[in-house]
Parts: sequence; structure tokens; C-alpha cells
Amino acid sequence: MNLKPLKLKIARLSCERDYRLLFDSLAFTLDAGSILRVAGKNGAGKTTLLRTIAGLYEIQEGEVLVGDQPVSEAMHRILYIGHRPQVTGDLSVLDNLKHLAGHDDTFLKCALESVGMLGYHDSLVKELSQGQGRRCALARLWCSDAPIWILDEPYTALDVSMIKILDNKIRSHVASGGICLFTTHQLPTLSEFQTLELGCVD
Amino acid sequence: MNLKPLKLKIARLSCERDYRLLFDSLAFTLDAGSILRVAGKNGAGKTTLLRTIAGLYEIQEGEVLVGDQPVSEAMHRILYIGHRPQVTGDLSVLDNLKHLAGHDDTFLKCALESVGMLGYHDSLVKELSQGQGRRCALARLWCSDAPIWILDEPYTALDVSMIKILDNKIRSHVASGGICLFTTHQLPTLSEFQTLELGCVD
Amino acid sequence: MRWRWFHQWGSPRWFYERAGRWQLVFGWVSLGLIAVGTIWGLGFAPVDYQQGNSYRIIYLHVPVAFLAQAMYAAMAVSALVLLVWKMKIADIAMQSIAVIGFTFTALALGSGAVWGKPTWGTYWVWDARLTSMLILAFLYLALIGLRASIRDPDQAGKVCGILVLVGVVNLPIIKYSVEWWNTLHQPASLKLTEKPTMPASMWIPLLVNILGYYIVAAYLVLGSMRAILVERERRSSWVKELVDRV
Amino acid sequence: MSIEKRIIARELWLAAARPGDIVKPIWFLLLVISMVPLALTPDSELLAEIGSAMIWIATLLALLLNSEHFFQSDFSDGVLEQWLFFDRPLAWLVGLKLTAHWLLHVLPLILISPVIALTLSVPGDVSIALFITMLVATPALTCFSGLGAALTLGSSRSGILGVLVMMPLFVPVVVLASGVLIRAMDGSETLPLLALLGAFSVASAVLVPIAVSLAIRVNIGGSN
Amino acid sequence: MSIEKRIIARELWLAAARPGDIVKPIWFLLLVISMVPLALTPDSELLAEIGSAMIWIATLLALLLNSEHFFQSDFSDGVLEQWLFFDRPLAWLVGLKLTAHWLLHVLPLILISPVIALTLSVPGDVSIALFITMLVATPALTCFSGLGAALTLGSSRSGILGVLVMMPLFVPVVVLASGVLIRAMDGSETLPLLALLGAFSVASAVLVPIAVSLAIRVNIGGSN
Ligand code: HEM
Ligand SMILES: Nc1ncnc2c1ncn2[C@@H]1O[C@H](COP(=O)(O)OP(=O)(O)OP(=O)(O)O)[C@@H](O)[C@H]1O
Ligand SMILES: Nc1ncnc2c1ncn2[C@@H]1O[C@H](COP(=O)(O)OP(=O)(O)OP(=O)(O)O)[C@@H](O)[C@H]1O
Ligand SMILES: [Mg+2]
Ligand SMILES: [Mg+2]
Repeated sequence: MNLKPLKLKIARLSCERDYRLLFDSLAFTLDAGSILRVAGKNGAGKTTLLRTIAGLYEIQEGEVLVGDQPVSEAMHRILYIGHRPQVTGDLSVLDNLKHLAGHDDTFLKCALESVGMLGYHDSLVKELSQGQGRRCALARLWCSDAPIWILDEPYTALDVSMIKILDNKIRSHVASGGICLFTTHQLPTLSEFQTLELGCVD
Repeated sequence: MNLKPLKLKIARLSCERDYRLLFDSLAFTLDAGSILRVAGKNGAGKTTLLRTIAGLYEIQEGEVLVGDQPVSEAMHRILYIGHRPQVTGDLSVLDNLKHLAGHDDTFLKCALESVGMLGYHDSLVKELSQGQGRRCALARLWCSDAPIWILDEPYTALDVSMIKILDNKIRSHVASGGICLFTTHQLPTLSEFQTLELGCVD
Repeated sequence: MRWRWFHQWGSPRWFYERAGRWQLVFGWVSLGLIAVGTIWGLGFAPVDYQQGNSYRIIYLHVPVAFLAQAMYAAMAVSALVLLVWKMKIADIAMQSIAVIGFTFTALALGSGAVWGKPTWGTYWVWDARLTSMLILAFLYLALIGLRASIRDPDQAGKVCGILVLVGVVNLPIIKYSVEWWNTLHQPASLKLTEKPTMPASMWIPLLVNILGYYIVAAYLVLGSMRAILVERERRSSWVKELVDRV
Repeated sequence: MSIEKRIIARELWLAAARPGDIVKPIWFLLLVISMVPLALTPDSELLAEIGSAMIWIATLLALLLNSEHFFQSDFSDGVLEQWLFFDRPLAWLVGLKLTAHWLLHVLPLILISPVIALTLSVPGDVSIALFITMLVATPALTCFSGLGAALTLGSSRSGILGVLVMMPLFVPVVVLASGVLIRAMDGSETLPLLALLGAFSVASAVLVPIAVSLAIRVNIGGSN
Repeated sequence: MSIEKRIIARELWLAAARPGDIVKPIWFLLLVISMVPLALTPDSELLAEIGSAMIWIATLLALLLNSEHFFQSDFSDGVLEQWLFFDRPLAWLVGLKLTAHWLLHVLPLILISPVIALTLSVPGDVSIALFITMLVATPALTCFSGLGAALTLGSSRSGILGVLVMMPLFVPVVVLASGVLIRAMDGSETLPLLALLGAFSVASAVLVPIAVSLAIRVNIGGSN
């Protein structure tokens, strides 16, 4: 599928936590088809930045524009997957996906197949291993038509084969006009991406 | 410090989950000074194995001997750090360490310094970033005199500098006669370790 | 949008200094008024022919009871300002008023209870006005508890603001419903609503006291706002300057 | 599936996955009610007199305790924040969730109350009045306890704090409801009070979800 | 610090970090008690008659609700499983935790009960009896609700389920305690019943921690 091309524009974005400036007057624009890796050491503010851009944290100063709209009005164009599991332990894998992504069973089973979890669609999420739980959360990438993906440490707990699958998915997403922001401490195996290094403020 | 040399002996260990054999008649012995990496794809049973060896899961079949004792009587010789945070969000970093490791403040502050968290000893754990939280849990490695370390994906959420620190700590632990079992999906930067590949049963 | 301290004008420092001056004025004026009202009321007002001297507690009870309710109104205005115009100072006002409002409510309940013993023979009855006063105290307590349970002051302020505004809608309903409930099945044996017909020498000092208590409330609120302001801004340059000067 | 259907469907799945959540309040109600004759008096006349009020208080508590974790688990596993990315106003989604909660968790409690009234020898017409009162009053209570849960999401181990925060606001409902019960015992007209209660419920069903959605946004991290 | 000190110290730190946990049950008690006249009757004679029993039930509930998450948060963040690695029997550590809990969370509730009794116009000697009863009966109740919490650790959103599992065990305590209260109102001898209650408390303080530690082990994953 091809997405309507969209720009993500960040202007003068600043954030302070406990009187510590995490980032100051950050400004960049991401065009359709670009990948941005946010890097930085532990506590640099990567998660804070991604959540601010996603519209989950209040913007302390500056602007985040999705197309021409402020992000608070365009959150449905964003797919955010963060540190937390984003799935409900007490529900089955399939029900979780149905709730968050809302397609029919066959479609969702295809998505589960892509992340190697097909046999598990009826298992409760809390009975999965760590990595299987992440896979199930990431299966949403296969069901979403949101142009902007914001992924906070998506590689955590994934084994080598799943990392490859995820890389391919991100690549095909931006190839069809999407935007992807992500963080990771591992050296990503993706090839073309820009890097934003945080943590140089103070 | 030098630890009393100790052997960890696993004999005929088997585990079944949902009628799926995770590992079968596993047997190996770890001498003082050895490192074992448990590898395998997501859901292979690494966490299950480590927790069984640590005495947290009931042994379905087989034996785990710490020295000459069954593990259930020698759990205080084990330091286990798993997927879960192992720290209390509502308490400060220092109080958490005090409760789990029980040394005096100056000693603990040294430990915190080793993991780069000295300035944060008064912060509540829930106000830390993901990686900072992990660092705080790992600070226990610097306070423990348990000869056997069992670490389930210790590198998760750590940045490059902390990974190096952790590697050095593991190295010095086994050099002084300890044993370390760990899992990771990243290629570990440690040099000498044995690998146990799980997930070849079925 | 960044949370501001003030709408357009001023800064936390400006408020701190200006409030300091007003506080001084309020402090002295209220001290004077309360001294006059209380000495007059306790020492020179005539003895009540029914209650004897115990009625004199009115010079404490009525002003604090008035204020207990007025404070909630002030807090509601602050909450509105906070949520609509995002002025941080309104949050500080809310925080101060909640504690002081609770204190007045507790004083009203306490003085009423002390008064109840000689007049009604019991410290507490489930009368309509008493009950709604008790609920008001609970509401203040809920606000204080809610704020204490959230670490981030901005977040706590907004959450408390929501609760205050919901409470505003509900307070009149509480008052009305409780009054209605009580009159339904309790004989109107004890009524606070009927004003005792007092001679002027009794109610003038009362009036003076009421005014004095209002001003003392303003004094207390400003003082506590200044303290909270300094505490929240403790790492800013102007507070450090201030500390250096002292 | 439309987003609305997905929200409702999830409540159904959750209820099926955690049947305890439906059984718990009923169980609680039964136990509290059976404590009353034990701790108080087995005298059936006194019981009949205070019975309906007791059931009412116990239901209130059961209802409140059940909604204390209304948003907590969704909040901490990060599903609630995903609702912000849905293409619907949060207040609307919250309203749906509250409605589903009322249907799944509160209604059973109401349906069982006449049976319990029987065991406390509450007269028939009073127990009918009790039933209707609950039906009319509980939507408001559900909304308020949802608000309490949302307000305290950010506090550590909020637990029953939310309920307690909201309890002062329950007073009008409790007072009006007890008015209905007392009138029913006297045999006098209860309709005006019931209408008032109903109006209160409707008003809170419309307004409270907005406050709840604000509180959730603030506790997730601002953005409004 | 010895392990014992560390366990106790942690309870103190937690109480300081979550002051709400101490205030909440008191707050709950106050509110439930103030609901009684609202929902029932403000008539002070009737209130005096049922007052002590009401306080007793409300305290019971407050205590139970407060212990519903007794082990939950420690369990889910993995601190509880670390206790297995301590060089002490788990039952001993659990006993310490239960004791600290009683001192920090239950005792304040007991201390406040005479004041509340006053507002319900409960006569003085009955309210003293109430006070002593609570002092003697609550250790057993605390132990039982701890057991309930431990038993249900594994089930999803255990919440108040644990309390409900244990409620039938409370019945003897409730019956004995209400016996004391009724006798106190009559003015007859209460000592034998109090002694029985005390014996019950001592026995459960000794035996229940063992059961609790077993339940925790099973719920962590076996290894018995
Ligand atoms: C705990 C017990 C009591 C509470 C909570 C209480 C509460 C209040 C409140 C809220 C007001 C202000 C009413 C308004 O805004 O118009 C008030 C006024 C007043 N109270 Fe009390 N009261 C208590 C006991 C008493 C007692 C025992 C007496 C004397 C018999 C008394 C006599 C008065 C009088 C004379 C006023 C002023 C009249 C008026 O402005 O309506 N109160 N009380
Ligand atoms: N509580 C549970 N109940 C039932 N099955 C479980 C439970 N926990 C894990 N399993 C199953 O046991 C298998 C092994 O899980 P385990 O957590 O040991 O895997 P792992 O090797 O650690 O995987 P990962 O790399 O994802 O952490 C998985 O297939 C999982 O579905
Ligand atoms: N809820 C909070 N309250 C106060 N401070 C916080 C909170 N969450 C994070 N912080 C602080 O903000 C800073 C940035 O945190 P953030 O989670 O954005 O870091 P990060 O770059 O994602 O780190 P990591 O690599 O460890 O995930 C940290 O120093 C942390 O202490
Ligand atoms: Mg992060
Ligand atoms: Mg694992």
C-alpha cells in the first residue's frame, strides 16, 4: 500500500525535567520516507522526546506538526509502541490485536504469521515469554496504516531472526512513504537512517 | 575478595510447558570461574531454565546442586536478576539497595558510582528512565557476595558504556572464583564463555 | 503551550515581593480588627439571657464557619484560572487555600462541637448543616490527600483542579439534599438557621470579627503561597539570590 | 470493526477472562449482609427496619470497591495511552467503557438485591423501591467512581484512594436514595425523588466522561 | 543491617513513601460511618444502639481492603521473589511483614475508634469494650487477610478476591467480637470471650505465616 506523503516538523522543542534541560530548541523536519534514530545514553531523554512527539507528553515549549496540524489533533496518524507492553496480559494475542488494530481474524493471523507467532494466537499474553510478548505488540506494525511510526527500543528482547523481520518491515514502510522514529542502544542493522544524538545539552 | 570455590551441577533437568518439551535431560556442571550463556530463540525456554536453576520454579524432573546441596537449600548463595525490575518504584534508589543488599550508605554509594548512578541515589526508582532503572537493579552485583550469579538479559536497555562496565564486573566476578549464567540476544562482548543452545528439542 | 506564571504581566519574583507587602498590611489590619472584636465580644458584650456566657464562642465559631465556605469558592476560582488560563500561580493558590480552608472547617466543627455540649447536651448530632460541613471537610481532605499522592506538582495541580470544579457543582447539591433529608425525618428541634435576635452590642463585635477573619485568611493564604512559591522555585536564580541576601 | 465495537468487545472479553470481577462484588455484598445479623443482632424487626439501608450501603461499597482499579491495569500496561491514538474523542471512549462497566458489573448487583432483601425480611414494596432506586442511582455513582479512579491514576498504588476522593460527592445520591427508601416504608409518593435521582444520573453520564478524559490525559503526561 | 532490620526498615520507608496507605483506611472508616446516618437515620438513639457494631464492621472492611494488595506490588515488581534468596525462612520474613503491617496500618484504626464511637453517641463503656476487642481481634484478622492475599497472588487482578476467600474464616472472630460488644451493652462479663479471642489471635500469628509462605512459593512458581 502507498501512504499519502506527510511531513513531520519539529520546531523549537524543549523539555526540562527536575530543572535539568533534556533537550533545548530542537528543530528538524522529517520528510516522507525517512528514518530517524534517536540516540543517547541512559537518561538522555530519548523516551521523553519520542513521547512528546507522539503527543503523549505535554509540549513544554515549541511545536510538533504532523502535516499542517499540531500533533494533538493528528494522533491517529501515529503508531506508538513504547517500553510498556501495550498489550493486556489477561487477553489472548488475537483479542489484543483486534482491540488495538481492529481488522478481521484472517488479516490478523497473517500479521501474526509475519512475526512468527501464528501458533500462539489463542494464548494469553501473560503466558508468553518476554520476546514473544514484544512480538505480539509489534504485530501491530503489520496492521496499521498510520504513516508515522514511533518505536521506543523496538529491538528489546527480540531474537536475531525477529530483528531481521522488523528491519525489513521498517524498510518497506518508509519505502511506501512512511516515516519512522526509533531508539535503540544496539547498533541497528538497518542501513540508511539519520541519527539524532541527545544528551549534549548540559 | 575471593569466594569459596563452588560447583553448580545440573543433572537430568527437564521441563515441559503446555505439553511442549522446553528442555530434556539437560546435564552440565559449572566449575568456579566459568561463564555460561544460555542462548535460543524467543520462547525457547531460557528464562524458564534460569529460574529453575535459581530455585524459583519447581523442578519438574532432575536435580540442581549448589555445591552438595539441592538448590532449594542454597538459594542464599545465588544472586538472581530477572526480567522484572526487582526494585520498588516508590522507594529511592538507595533504600532499594539497602533492602536487597543491606550494606551501609557509603558502601552502597560506591556501588552506585560504579554503575554511574551516584547523583540519583535519592531519586525514586519510578522517576528514572528505563536504563537507569536497570542500572539500579544491577548495582546489586557490586554489593553481593553470592558466588553464583544468574542474570536474565542483563544488557536490556543499557547503553554502550554500561554494557562495558557490566562485562568487566562479570569478568572480575568469575576471576575471583564465581560462576555466572546469563542470557542475551545481543552478541555478548564478553570474551570467554560457554554457550548452551536451547530450543533444539522438538 | 508553556504553563505560565502569570497571564502577561509579572513574574514569580514580582508576585513574591508584591504579596509580601500586602501580607504585611493584611497582618496588621486583621490583628487590629480581631483584637477589637474579640475583646469587645468576650469582655464587654452583654450576657445572653438563655445561654449565659457560653454563647461567646460565637465570636470564633461564626467567622470560621463563614470562611470555611468562602475558601472553597476562592479555591474554585483558582481552579478555573488554572485550567483555563494555565497560570501556575493559581495552582499555588489552590494548594494554599485547601490547607487553610480545611483548618477553618476543622475549627468550625471543633468550636461548634464545644458549643454543642452546653447548649444541646451533646458534641455531635447529624443535623443538616453540621453534616454538610463535615462533607466539606472531607472534600478539603480529599484534595489535600490527592495532591500529596502525586509527586509532580504540575500534574497534581491539574488533577486537583478537576476535582475542585466537580466539587463546585456538587457542593450546593450536597447542601440542598442534606437539608432536605434532615427536615424530612428529623423534628426541627435544633435550628441554626434562625438568627438569634441579638442586640447591637452583640452583633457589631461579631461583624468586626468576621471582617478580621476574612483579612486574616487573606494574610495566611498569601503567606503560604509565598512559602510554596519559594519551595517550588528553589532552584531558580531569583530564589538563590534571595537566599544569598538573607 | 468500528472503534466503538472494539472498545465494547474488549470489555466483554475481559469480563470473560476475569469472571472474578463480576462475582467479587456480589460475593462481597452477600458477606457484608451476612455480617450484619452476626455482628449486630438477629432480631428480625430491627433488621427489617434497617435492612434496606444496609443493602444500599453494602451495594454502594461493593460498587465502589469494584471500580477502584477501573483504569489502573490498562494504564500500567500502556493500553490506555493507545486510546489517545484512536480516531475518536477520549471522552466518548471513556463513556463507552463506563457504560459497559455498568452493564457488566453493576447490573448483576442490582438484580440480586431483591433476593438479599428477602433474607433480611424487608417488606416487598420497600424492596421493589430499593431495586428501582439502585437502577436509577447507580449510573451516577459509577461515573463518579470512574472519575475517582482516573484522578488517582498517577499516584502510587492509588487503590481505594480514588473511591475515597469521590465519596463526598456521593452524598447527594445517598441522601436522595435513602429518602426514596424512607418514603417507600411510609408508603408515600416516591416518584419526584426518583425523577431527581434520574436527572442526576443523566447529567453525570453526560458530563463526567469529559472530566475523566481530562484526568486521564493529565495523568498520562499532559498534552492538554 | 540484619535481614530482619532491612525488612522492617523497608516497611517504614514504604509507609513514609505512601502515606496514603495509612490514611486511607482511617478515611474509609470515617466516610462509611458518616454514610450510616445519611443512608439510615440521624436518630441518635437508634445510632447508639447499632453504633458499635457498625464501627466494628466498618473497621473490619477498612482493614481488609487495606490488606488486599498486601503482596501484590512486591510480587509483580519481583521484590518478593528476592526474599527467597535471603538467608532466612520465608515464614519468618512474612511474619515480620505482617507485624509491621499491623503496627503501621491497623493500630491507627483502632486508636481512632473511640472518637468515632463518640459521634455515633455510643456509651462510654461500650466504646472501651470496642477498643479492647479490636486490639485483641485484629491480629487474627490481619493474618487471615494476608493469607488471602498470598493465596490469590497468581490469579489475574486478584484485588479483593483474596479478602473474599478469607472472609468465611473471619466469621468466628466476628461472632466472638460481637458477643463481647453485646455483653458490654448488657453490662455482663466480657473477659472469657476476650480471652478466647486473644488465644485465637496468638494461634494465628504463629501458624498463619507458615501457610502464607507456602502460598507465596507456590505462586512464584513452585519449588515448594
Ligand atoms: C459541630 C457543630 C457545628 C457546626 C459544624 C456548625 C456549623 C455552622 C456553620 C457552617 C455556620 C455558618 C452558616 C452560614 O454560612 O450561614 C454556622 C453558623 C452559626 N452557628 Fe453553628 N455549627 C455547629 C454548632 C453550633 C452550635 C452548638 C450553635 C449554638 C447553639 C451554633 C450556632 C450558630 C450560630 C448562631 C450561627 C450564626 C447564624 C447564621 O449565620 O446562620 N452552631 N454554624
Ligand atoms: N506462565 C506461563 N504459563 C504458561 N506458559 C509459559 C509461561 N511462561 C512461559 N511460558 C511458555 O514457556 C516457553 C518458554 O518461555 P521462556 O520465558 O522461558 O522463554 P525465553 O527463552 O526466555 O524467551 P525470550 O527470549 O522471549 O525471553 C514459552 O513458549 C512460553 O510460551
Ligand atoms: N516520571 C518522571 N518523573 C521525573 N523525571 C523523570 C520521569 N521520567 C523520566 N525522568 C527523567 O528524565 C530523564 C530522561 O528520561 P528518559 O526516559 O527520556 O531517558 P531515555 O533517554 O529514554 O533513557 P533510557 O535509555 O534509559 O531509556 C531521566 O533523567 C529521568 O530521570
Ligand atoms: Mg527510554
Ligand atoms: Mg526470557
